[in-house]
Amino acid sequence: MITAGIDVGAKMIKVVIVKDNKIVARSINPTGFEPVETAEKTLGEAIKQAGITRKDVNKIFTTGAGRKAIPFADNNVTEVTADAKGTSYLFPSVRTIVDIGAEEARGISSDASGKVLDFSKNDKCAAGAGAFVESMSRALEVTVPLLIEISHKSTKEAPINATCAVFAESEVVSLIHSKIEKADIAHAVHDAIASRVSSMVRRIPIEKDVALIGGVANNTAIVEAMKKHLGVEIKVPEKPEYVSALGAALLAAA
Amino acid sequence: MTTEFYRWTENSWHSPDIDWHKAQTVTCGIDVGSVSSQAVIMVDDKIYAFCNTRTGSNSPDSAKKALSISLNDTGMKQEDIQYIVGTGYGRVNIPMAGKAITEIACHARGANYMGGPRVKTILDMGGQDLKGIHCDERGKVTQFLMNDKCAAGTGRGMEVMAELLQVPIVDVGKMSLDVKEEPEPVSSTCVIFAKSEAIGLLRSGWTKNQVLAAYCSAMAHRVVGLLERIGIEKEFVITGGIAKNIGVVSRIEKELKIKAMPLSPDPQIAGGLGAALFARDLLLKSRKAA
Amino acid sequence: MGAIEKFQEVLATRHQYAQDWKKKHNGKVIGWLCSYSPVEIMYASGMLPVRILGSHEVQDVTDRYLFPTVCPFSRDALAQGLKGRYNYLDGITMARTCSHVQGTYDNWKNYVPTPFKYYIWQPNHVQSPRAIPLMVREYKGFIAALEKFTGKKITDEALNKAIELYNKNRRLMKQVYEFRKQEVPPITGAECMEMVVASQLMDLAEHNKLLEELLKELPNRKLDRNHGLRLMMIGSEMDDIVFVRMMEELGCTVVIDEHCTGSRYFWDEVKLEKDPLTDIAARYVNRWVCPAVSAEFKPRFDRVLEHAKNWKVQGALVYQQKFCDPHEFDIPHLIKMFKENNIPTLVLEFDVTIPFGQFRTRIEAFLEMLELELV
Amino acid sequence: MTTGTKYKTAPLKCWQKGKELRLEAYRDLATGHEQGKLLVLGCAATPYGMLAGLGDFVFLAGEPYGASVAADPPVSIPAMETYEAKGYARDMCGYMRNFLGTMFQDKYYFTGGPFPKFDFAWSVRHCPAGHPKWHQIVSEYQGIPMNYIDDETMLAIDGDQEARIEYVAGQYLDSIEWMEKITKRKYDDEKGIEAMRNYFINEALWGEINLLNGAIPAPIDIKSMFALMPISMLRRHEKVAIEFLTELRDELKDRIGSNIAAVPNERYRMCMLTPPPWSFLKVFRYLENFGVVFVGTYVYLINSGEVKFLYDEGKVVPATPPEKRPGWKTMKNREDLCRTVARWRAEHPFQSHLDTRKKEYVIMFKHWKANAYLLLINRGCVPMTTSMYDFQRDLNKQGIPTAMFEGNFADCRDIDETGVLDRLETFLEGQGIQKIQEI
Ligand SMILES: Nc1ncnc2c1ncn2[C@@H]1O[C@H](COP(=O)(O)OP(=O)(O)O)[C@@H](O)[C@H]1O
Ligand SMILES: Nc1ncnc2c1ncn2[C@@H]1O[C@H](COP(=O)(O)OP(=O)(O)O)[C@@H](O)[C@H]1O
Ligand code: SF4
Ligand code: SF4
Ligand code: SF4
Repeated sequence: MITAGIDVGAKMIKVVIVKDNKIVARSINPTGFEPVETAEKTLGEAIKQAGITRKDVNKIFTTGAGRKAIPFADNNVTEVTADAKGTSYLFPSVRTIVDIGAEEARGISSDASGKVLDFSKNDKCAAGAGAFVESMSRALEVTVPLLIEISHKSTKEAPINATCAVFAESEVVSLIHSKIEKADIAHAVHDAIASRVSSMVRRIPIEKDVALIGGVANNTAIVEAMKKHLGVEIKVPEKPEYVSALGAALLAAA
Repeated sequence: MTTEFYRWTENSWHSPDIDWHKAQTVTCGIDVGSVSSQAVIMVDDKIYAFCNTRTGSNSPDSAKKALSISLNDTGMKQEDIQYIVGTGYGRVNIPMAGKAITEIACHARGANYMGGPRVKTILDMGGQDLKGIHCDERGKVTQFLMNDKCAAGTGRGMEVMAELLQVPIVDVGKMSLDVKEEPEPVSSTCVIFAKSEAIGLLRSGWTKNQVLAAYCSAMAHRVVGLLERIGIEKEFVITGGIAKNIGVVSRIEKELKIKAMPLSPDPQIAGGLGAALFARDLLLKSRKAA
Repeated sequence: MGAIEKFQEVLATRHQYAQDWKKKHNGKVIGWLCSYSPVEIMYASGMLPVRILGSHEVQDVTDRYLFPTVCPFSRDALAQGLKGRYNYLDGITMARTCSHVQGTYDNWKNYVPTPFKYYIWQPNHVQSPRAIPLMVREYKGFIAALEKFTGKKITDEALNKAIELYNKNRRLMKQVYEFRKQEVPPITGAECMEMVVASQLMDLAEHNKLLEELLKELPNRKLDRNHGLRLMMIGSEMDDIVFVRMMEELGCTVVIDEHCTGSRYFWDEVKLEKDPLTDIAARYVNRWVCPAVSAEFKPRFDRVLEHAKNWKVQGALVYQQKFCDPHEFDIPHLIKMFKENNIPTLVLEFDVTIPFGQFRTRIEAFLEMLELELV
Repeated sequence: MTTGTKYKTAPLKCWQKGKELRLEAYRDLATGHEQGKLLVLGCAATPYGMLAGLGDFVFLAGEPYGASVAADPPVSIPAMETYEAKGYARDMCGYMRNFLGTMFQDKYYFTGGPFPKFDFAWSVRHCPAGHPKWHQIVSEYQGIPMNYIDDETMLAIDGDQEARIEYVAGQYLDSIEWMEKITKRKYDDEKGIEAMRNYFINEALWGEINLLNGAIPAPIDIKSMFALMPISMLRRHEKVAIEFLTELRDELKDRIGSNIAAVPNERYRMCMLTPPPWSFLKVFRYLENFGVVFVGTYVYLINSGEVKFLYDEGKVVPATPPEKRPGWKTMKNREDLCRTVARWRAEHPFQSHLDTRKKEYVIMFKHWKANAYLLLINRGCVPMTTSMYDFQRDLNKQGIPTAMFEGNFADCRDIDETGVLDRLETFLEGQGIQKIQEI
């Protein structure tokens, strides 16, 4: 059985192909304005990578914000369900999943089979997600990788009080004015996100093990800060941005 | 690196007719805003030169840059300026300024200079703030109101949208008016969520222009809401960068059913101009005292 | 150490202070949540009453318990309990007033390990003639519960002593407030705030001594600062001293306040008319009213205006805790009243932490607006 | 996914009559004042039957009025903007903002004409701070007298409950004198008692009707109940309401007897704690595509109906009118009336204490044989939401699944419809419930 999962994210489209319960290909592209075309293209790339043809794919499931827009999919599942499934495949011991994407963060509590027991999402403000890091990197005039790197070198706490991503940008500027080290500001940025995400995740029971997935899980500074805020160890899979797509592919095979 | 669509054109100007060497006073106002920085140089009570440039991540540098651009080709040097007042978000960090005054007082003063003593209500739409200001015939603030909770409806919000749609920000207004039908105004008040909403509109087949129209309408509506709380007088002007966005301005005028009085040379320099005027007052006062 | 420094020290080390007090007096400490909590009765039971306040740090522990539109003051207070900072408390009490603090109390009761808990059913129709008789009976219930918990009788004598102590404290603080009427006030708004907040955290016997010292010092006290414009602060709960200090550095002095951590809390004395319990009950029914329990603007507004005039304020900072609906109702009407009396106002909304840059601009612009001539 | 059983459905026989009665109630709101009836402003929990002692009256409860406006966005949005332009805050009670908005615009929702001037405002303080404060603004704006009774959470655990009943009864007595004074009318005790008797009976009937939805399949769905609610809301003091609600109750019993369902594909039963988002009632219709039927909401029972909770047995049964309860007196005079109302309010508050509420939520859930609770976090209502997360945790602990979304239920600008549907779909997916394909 060969199935594909397509995660149509706010920022990136990700495809995972699963063959007999094994991952055989992954591909990713920016979503852009033509998600259908991008999805088609990304799927094509994955198919090529897997060394199969489109006809070999038995079923395609989509997930993500744009999941309903893909006409060639057989079905769609929500990100929450896909996250839980994908994570339980990678880490069967995980009971709490935190997914931080470009614009949305989620907390999911699940059982061993990857069934969702409860979840919470950020409703009101987008301040606690990947886009926040990006706008902060712009305010600090450093790239995201550099922002992460210097964040680890921070020695002092600096506060970011505004919750709004846009306002926080100017707070960052005022921190620069107060001659606070860039490293400390970078650290504060990550801390602020982790604090907001933890606050939201705490609405569901936090049970061990805890996993962090989504594109932002690549950000080691966020991972550190999340550990501190939740007070637990956190597992991060390799290529965390693909977990939702993986979940969708696994669900298609079920 | 892709094109930065949010970048509006930086501009500068200086008067070919004024000879500053003979002047009684040469003063300058520097407005380091969250998004843009301006320097305005006044020779006696006339605008001699100004410039408009993007704020960097550090205000002393931004101030220095603005000042040096405005001095370009004038033959004037920083030492020739007798008094400098700083204003705007970075006002406390402008090393060459003798005093810092808030942008609220400066915008009122600058608008009063450009629009004349009739100006009663000023709407300043800048990078991060929306301000409704009332002033008297001398340009002194009598009341003001600012948005706080949300950055939606500000210049930065518009930049995020321009970048998303890959439309140069200077064209946003024009394009937003070039539509026959427009979708419902974008409902989300959050800049970041508004962005997702806009993506949704695009995906469901609306054109860029129509999406821009929806966003401009939404912004105009929010601004009018704020203005209503403070009250609007007929003699009203718009300052700040968004004053250059015809899409937002014309929609505000339509909702209010009043036309904003024109401001020349440039509504975006109101803050810097006000600061330069205060600088002149301070200079004259100190001379008198001496 | 001067009195003011001592207040500052108590504020900074409030938890240590309470724990030291416990050890020293081999006593118990009771926390209270709304300024309607009858401190006299708590004191008479031999316990140290301390007000539960937040710490103004970003926190991420309360969202699980209180919805984010509960006022930041209430959330910040609950956070302290959840973080274990008040684990030394022997008891907690709350007077029935605003539903936001009520949320804090309810959750505290369930999730913070404080042994003694008592909810005082404060009548909220304070204008009704039925309120005082009920208040007396409610206090009897509170007293009975306290007696059972401490194993100590609360005698009329103890109540009288507590009344005397608190009345004296109120009188002395009002005398300090009198000094703020001077053209150049010898004490800043932030310092006064420290004084009042300290009175809610300290043993009053000690606080009163400090006040007496302070009153001796004030006639000769000279502050090396620009006192600037005279402002009033009016609003809901407010103990963000860092903010007030920042504000006063911009060229103004808060000369009078009307809020729950300031004058509204302590202004009214217990009038000695009947028996101590009835007198205390009458105080909490008739006291300077908080909008959370009043459906009439007038009684509060009249007093606010009188304060504003007596202290010759030039402008008023009207603020609220974000989402504080009781006060939000009053604000448009308060502004109108000030306007009719030619007192300009600035409205601010407070959160647990404050974005200083934005607030600073507003205050400076407000001060610039008040200055007759800017230059 | 199996489609499951498909039930028989049939329209309600008494629907037409209900519609007429509802229209009559609205008509009265529109024209009653002109016919010389007193026009009184209050809140949904006010025992307004007592007003009958003053003669004929029309009672306007602020919440249902606000909800009617809120359900109509083209009217609601400009109304709220008018309110905001006056400087009032946007984060306050949504019902109030719609109400005050139309008052400031001078547009009465039911007629489109001028906003009526009330004779006075009289309410209970069911929502700490909220209601009397709201009336304070009306009173100031219209220059009318106002008064209120402080009678919420009287059974709070600590302290002297009998003392509170005396305090509350006393306030009711005082307020009757106050009404006589401001209206210059004599209060007829007989009439007041009679109307309150009807009021109690109607509350119990409405409560009983809500309980009937414990049957599988549910004989009536929540949207129909919302449509009929105005009768129980506005006309509780009238005999016609008793007649109608009796008829409705009997018809529902018949439907249960012959297995007639409200929704043909009933597969998943849900209930709520709060009112719905008024501008977004179609969420219920949408969920029907998943075979979800809504069987009731707790607030329904509490503010316009009454039931009796047997906490120890974990059961809920229809309420008996107060005078018929053991240990209660028949009302003979004004003192009896006030005391009965006070005692009744103690047992039937809008907001009982947290711990009591938690118990009641679980009992209702079991009674309704529900599969999950839908928790709506209403940004525009502090008392109903302060502890929603706590409730959620408590329900989950008892094995009750909860779906949750937030927004303002009387402000359509503050409901992210797509986001809400997305959440609900996610929740149902987790419960193994999928859209019914082609029925
Ligand atoms: N290597 C990385 N380091 C830091 N951040 C990353 C990295 N890779 C991706 N991200 C962040 O992750 C986000 C995208 O995550 P993703 O889960 O794909 O989002 P969505 O599904 O919403 O499109 C972006 O905001 C991006 O900044
Ligand atoms: N030429 C232009 N055309 C359209 N919009 C402009 C133009 N110039 C600036 N803007 C808008 O004005 C905003 C900056 O406003 P400005 O008043 O200069 O900000 P601040 O003073 O707060 O830094 C920009 O974010 C942009 O949206
Ligand atoms: S405060 Fe900022 S992040 Fe929050 S809703 Fe507003 S624009 Fe969005
Ligand atoms: S502001 Fe009012 S309700 Fe809130 S704590 Fe103070 S007195 Fe109590
Ligand atoms: S009165 Fe206001 S500040 Fe005080 S607890 Fe209530 S909501 Fe909070």
